[in-house]
Amino acid sequence: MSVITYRQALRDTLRAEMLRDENVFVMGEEIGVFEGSYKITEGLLKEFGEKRVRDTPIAEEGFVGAAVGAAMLGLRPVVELMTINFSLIAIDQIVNHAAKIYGMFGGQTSVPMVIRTPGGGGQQLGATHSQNIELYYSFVPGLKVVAPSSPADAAAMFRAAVRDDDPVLFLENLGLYNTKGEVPDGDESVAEIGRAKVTREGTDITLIGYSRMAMVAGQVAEQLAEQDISVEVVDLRSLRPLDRETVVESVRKTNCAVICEDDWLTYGIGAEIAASIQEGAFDYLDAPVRRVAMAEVPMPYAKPLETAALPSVESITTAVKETLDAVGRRVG
Amino acid sequence: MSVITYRQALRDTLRAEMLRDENVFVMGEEIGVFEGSYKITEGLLKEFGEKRVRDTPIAEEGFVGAAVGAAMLGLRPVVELMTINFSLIAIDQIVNHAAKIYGMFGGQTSVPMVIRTPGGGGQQLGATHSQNIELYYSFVPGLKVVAPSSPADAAAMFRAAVRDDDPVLFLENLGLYNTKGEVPDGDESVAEIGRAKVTREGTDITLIGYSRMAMVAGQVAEQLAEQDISVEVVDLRSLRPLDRETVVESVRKTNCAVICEDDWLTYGIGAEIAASIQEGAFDYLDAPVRRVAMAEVPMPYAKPLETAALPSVESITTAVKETLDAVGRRVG
Amino acid sequence: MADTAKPKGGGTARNSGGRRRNRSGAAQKTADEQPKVLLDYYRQMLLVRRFEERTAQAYTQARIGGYCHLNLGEEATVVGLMTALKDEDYLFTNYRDHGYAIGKGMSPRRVMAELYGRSTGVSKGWGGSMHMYDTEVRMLGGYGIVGGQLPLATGAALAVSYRGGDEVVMCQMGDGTTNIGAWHESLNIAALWNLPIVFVVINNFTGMGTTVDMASAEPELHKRGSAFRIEGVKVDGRNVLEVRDAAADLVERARAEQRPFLLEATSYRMKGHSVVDPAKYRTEEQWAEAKDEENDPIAIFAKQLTEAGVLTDELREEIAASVKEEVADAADFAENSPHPDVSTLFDYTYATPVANESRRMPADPVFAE
Amino acid sequence: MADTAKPKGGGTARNSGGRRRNRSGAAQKTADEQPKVLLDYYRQMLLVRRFEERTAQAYTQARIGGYCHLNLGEEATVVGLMTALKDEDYLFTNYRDHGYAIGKGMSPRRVMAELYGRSTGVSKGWGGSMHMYDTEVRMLGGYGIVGGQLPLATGAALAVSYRGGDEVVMCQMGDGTTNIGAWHESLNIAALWNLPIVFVVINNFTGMGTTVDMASAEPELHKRGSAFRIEGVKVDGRNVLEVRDAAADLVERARAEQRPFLLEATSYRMKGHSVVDPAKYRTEEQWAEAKDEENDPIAIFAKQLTEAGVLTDELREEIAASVKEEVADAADFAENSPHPDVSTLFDYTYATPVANESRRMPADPVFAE
Ligand SMILES: Cc1ncc(C[n+]2csc(CCOP(=O)(O)OP(=O)(O)O)c2C)c(N)n1
Ligand SMILES: Cc1ncc(C[n+]2csc(CCOP(=O)(O)OP(=O)(O)O)c2C)c(N)n1
Ligand SMILES: [Mg+2]
Ligand SMILES: [Mg+2]
Repeated sequence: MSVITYRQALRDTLRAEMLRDENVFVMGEEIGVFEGSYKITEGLLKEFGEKRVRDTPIAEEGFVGAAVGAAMLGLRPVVELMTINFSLIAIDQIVNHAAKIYGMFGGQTSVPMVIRTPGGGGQQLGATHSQNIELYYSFVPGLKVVAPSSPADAAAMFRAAVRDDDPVLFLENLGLYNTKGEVPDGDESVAEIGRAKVTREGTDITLIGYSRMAMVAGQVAEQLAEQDISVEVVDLRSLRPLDRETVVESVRKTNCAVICEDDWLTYGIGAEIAASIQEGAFDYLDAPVRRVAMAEVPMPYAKPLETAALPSVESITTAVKETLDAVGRRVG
Repeated sequence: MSVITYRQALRDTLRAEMLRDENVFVMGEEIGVFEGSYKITEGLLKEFGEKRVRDTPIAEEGFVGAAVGAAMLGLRPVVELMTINFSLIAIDQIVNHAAKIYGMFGGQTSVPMVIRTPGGGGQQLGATHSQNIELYYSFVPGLKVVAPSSPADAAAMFRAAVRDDDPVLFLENLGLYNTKGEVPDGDESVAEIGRAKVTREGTDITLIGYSRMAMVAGQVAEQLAEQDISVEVVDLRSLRPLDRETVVESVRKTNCAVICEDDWLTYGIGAEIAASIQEGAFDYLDAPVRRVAMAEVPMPYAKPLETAALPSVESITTAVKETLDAVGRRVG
Repeated sequence: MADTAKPKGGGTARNSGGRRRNRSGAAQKTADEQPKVLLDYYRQMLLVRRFEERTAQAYTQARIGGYCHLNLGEEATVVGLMTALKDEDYLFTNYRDHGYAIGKGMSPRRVMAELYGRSTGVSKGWGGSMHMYDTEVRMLGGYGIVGGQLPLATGAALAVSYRGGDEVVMCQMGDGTTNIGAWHESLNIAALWNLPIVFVVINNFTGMGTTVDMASAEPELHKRGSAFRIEGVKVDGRNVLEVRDAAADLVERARAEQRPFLLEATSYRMKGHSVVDPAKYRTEEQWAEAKDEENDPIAIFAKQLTEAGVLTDELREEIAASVKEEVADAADFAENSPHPDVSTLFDYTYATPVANESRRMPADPVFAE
Repeated sequence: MADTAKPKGGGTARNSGGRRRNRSGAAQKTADEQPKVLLDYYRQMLLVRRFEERTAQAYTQARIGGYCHLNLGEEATVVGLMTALKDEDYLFTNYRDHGYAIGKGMSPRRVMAELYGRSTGVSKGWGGSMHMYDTEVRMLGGYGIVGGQLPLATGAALAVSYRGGDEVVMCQMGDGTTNIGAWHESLNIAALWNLPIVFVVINNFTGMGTTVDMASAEPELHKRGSAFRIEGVKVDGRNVLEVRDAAADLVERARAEQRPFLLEATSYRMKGHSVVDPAKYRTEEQWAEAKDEENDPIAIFAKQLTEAGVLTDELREEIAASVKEEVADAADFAENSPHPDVSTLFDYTYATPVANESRRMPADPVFAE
């Protein structure tokens, strides 16, 4: 076991996949000479050269589309989009092309590519640079969307994404890069896409998150344990396909649930989770499923406003406690 | 009262708004010389000239962004996007610019513009031309999204959209253009954005839709009435802001609900409706809220596949009856 | 068919017909070519013409649905371009793709079956008119999103270059497409990375109803490569040999020099933008132009071949009959092919199966019992 | 400040300093200008320099958050461009916008307050470094999405043209921005519709670490207007008077001729891409270039002015002191300004209030009691 950062886990795995398969190459803005805005590709240009570590012009539509085309011929591009906000420039190539080519042409050609991109607010980057729009991709049949929250998952799910023959949006988060976690030495495991994970068992309530919010959910559970509240944490891990069974199974046990997400509430990822829970665990639910999500505003720059707009350990804790109150199961 | 088509209602209202306010002008692909792909702008070039009816190059990002810029200076552009599928080329200008400019700059400049665009499947247009992605805009604070289902609403909501100082995505539907309905003669009413409407009262179950599916919901209700099933139909009309109260009030009365939508189910518009209902009417619900939505595939071209993939009067009827069964209230 | 159509080497003219009056040098040129090759071009052009006419008819009879854009009037361009490619070269086009599909080597039967939405279609009925695709013949798709094919084709050329391959990618588009961002990003990337690709603009002078002048600030479209130091060539798309020669030259240069080129071919769209468009917006002058025999590539080529003595009345009828039969056969094949079965609805969402894929039909609950 | 800075009429040189050795003609030129104007330029440039240095410092002290891109090294370009605009002209820029904000007439106090995220900031603390905006001075925003400002600025020019107004729009961007689709679509539309706009590319030879050669297939960026028949001019961005003259010329031509122009100004980015970027990727040669006094616009201009006898040691100190005070005052103002109140969180989502707007805080249930 080594304890390494999420960043390190990603970089190491990316490098290993490039060594394993010469069809794997990386492209994106500032990933070569600059070594990546968030340094995931540090050292790779030096090691692999320009052919396999390709700095692109600022032309998200062009280079994402080029990756799709290259994948159609059997290469396995790993594209970095500097942040998910900029994916909007490329979304036509992702939604109307990468996601469609396999089906629209009757299954003739698959599109084995990975789009790595971080979401995340809370860095005072303002309205256009703080969005969590994984919803846009999670909504689309033909795409797969994964959102690991720990270094070990980042590694195992990245392996899965690169080896999968479909286009995978691999969601990272600015707030996760420096977080640490245990990764088994010499681990070569390949995660199964489409599976959620109970990352902490509990009996009083189910708390659901993904990406950074799965980590925060763990922190909330940790704190509440001290107050004798037993929180079961479900990390969705895969947003498409979505593992409803694991979520619902947990809620059937705990009889109540809170979802935490850092996108906007209305139509956000949590809406589907809540809708699914009420369908799958209707007779088990003792209280409405609550959602804790970002306030519905363009994200302000000023720190106090940004902080207020974002979900936090405190606001999630409040929602958990209020839900437990509602079911008459409040401890302490 | 006149009975006119949805198309006619739109065209007449657009024309009237152009006559009323010379800051209102239309731009888009093929809206002038070609008179609009779906003929909403028929005759307008001849009447108003090139200045106010502006044919654009095929450059959705460029001309939608130009409309945003023109709106910043106080013009009131009405942009036509030929179908909502092509909005993906322009989405950065809509989501990162139109929706952000008011908030991001502290409320200095509003962006009074309307983006008119039809969604709709069922025309055998294939995977890239049959999508219902209003979700992408409904998710975004700073935008308003309306989706009228009748000619009268189309007119009254279009007036509201043009006169509103914020960017409004005005969702039309290929399947609605030729549908007819009553519009009061000389009507000048301006709808209130953010309000749903109970378009048919009923007591057994609440059936919720918007745009074309609100019309289809009405047809289902009509048919079920013959079987003595009393369906209350709620037309959402506005997707952002979303009028949860009207929906929940109805469900509190009927105690069960079905949502019909022609986008994909997972993360679709209906997810939020279901999530909201279970939050707002938890104690009133006798069965899970069911959703009838498109099968989660890239839309196939072949007619039998397309038909199978889309919700229909039949599939909605099935869901309604199964829900009534579940609550033990099945009539007949 | 595809093979003899390839412009491999010149060959000397074997026809004995005397050289006639020769305004443009075309007859001279024609006389230098192998009659077999020339007649094959002629046949291919006629095949596209009749195929598209049949398509229009089938559309009117509701055998074909969706949008449907024809190559009528663009036959010389289509055939000229396709003959400039080698079998191993790749092709990406826009939605106006039936002729290209056939020209690149798909069987008219399976193209027509695709139009009919049958499971025997090249895209198994999933694509329809706008989305002809066949890995076998390396036509990697017609695309319905304007400009969408450009980044893809650029990426295909990147893959060729990455592997040190010898193939060239051809990327077809319309004049209106040169105004969209994807054009700029793709040509820039192709030039920067020295990719073996030929971008081909079919300039039929109009988007749908919007003319080139209304849409392109530089209406000489082949000059727009200047922003990327990409050499551009313009050719008269009514003349199949000129198109072939210009295209073959650029394709071979792209192969040899490993860099992108730009070709503009002017053509006349004989009908509306799509089958359902009556093109009321066209001025009388524009209609006259589009209908003028002088702008009809088949009439032009037939005249050339006749003048050169390659095409006799007898041959003409023979070819007409054989084309007619081929088209009728294609339509029969399509008509008698099965519709895709609804049980296949979930077969092509993903290539790699994973857990929890949705296979829910509209009326199904989210949680099956 | 803004007023005297406008290049209204030439005025004769009043300084008595003799004309010295004059490599580039700059000293000659300098001698022909009004010392008051020249000194004002100098002061403005110095103000940008010191303001940005203070910004960097405040960032390090965590008074400023988010991304923060400085105009260090680009002072002559900034001031030259801003002096070419009239008060009524509009400006759109990218995120590297502090200098432009000040140059267009915003008070340094309110720009610094914006950086600090205070409610006294030009954007009330909602925008931050990348989003300076002030309707009053017609700077319609710094934008963080590369290329995002181009369609907007084009649309602003459309509004001017629609109304028959006399204003010109200036749209600033970086070299890397010429590779994105929005560039192409915007310039094409501006040219087609004859809009009064000057697109200005600040060529600092690099995007973040990616050089122009790596990103632009036509690295002579002013030539890229050719794809739209837009005239392009290149100017040395180190020289404030050259920038001003070139910009003023194009701005006035855009106004008179009602059509777009393109200006490229070369500059040296003295530091990393943003405050946090150590620019390790820069070669020694690149660093030497960026740090070279010969490339420092302020050093260059100071030398010119000194040689022309306009700038004396005394004046230099005087100006330095006044600039220092102004910057300190701005920082004090920012420091002592209030943070926006959390109660204002929902004030700027919509301009027209409508029913059912969400005002839910993260912990609130969807249905308030
Ligand atoms: C991104 C996008 N915008 C708009 C359309 C609608 N549309 C389909 S074809 C067309 C005109 C294209 O003109 P051109 O490129 O000249 O090709 P042509 O049809 O003349 O062959 C338009 C606007 C589309 N399919 N995709
Ligand atoms: C659409 C988009 N892609 C990527 C980025 C990230 N990004 C910010 S600045 C920058 C480099 C821009 O270079 P240039 O246009 O030359 O401007 P400079 O910073 O040199 O002034 C990049 C890639 C972005 N903000 N927006
Ligand atoms: Mg065309
Ligand atoms: Mg730069």
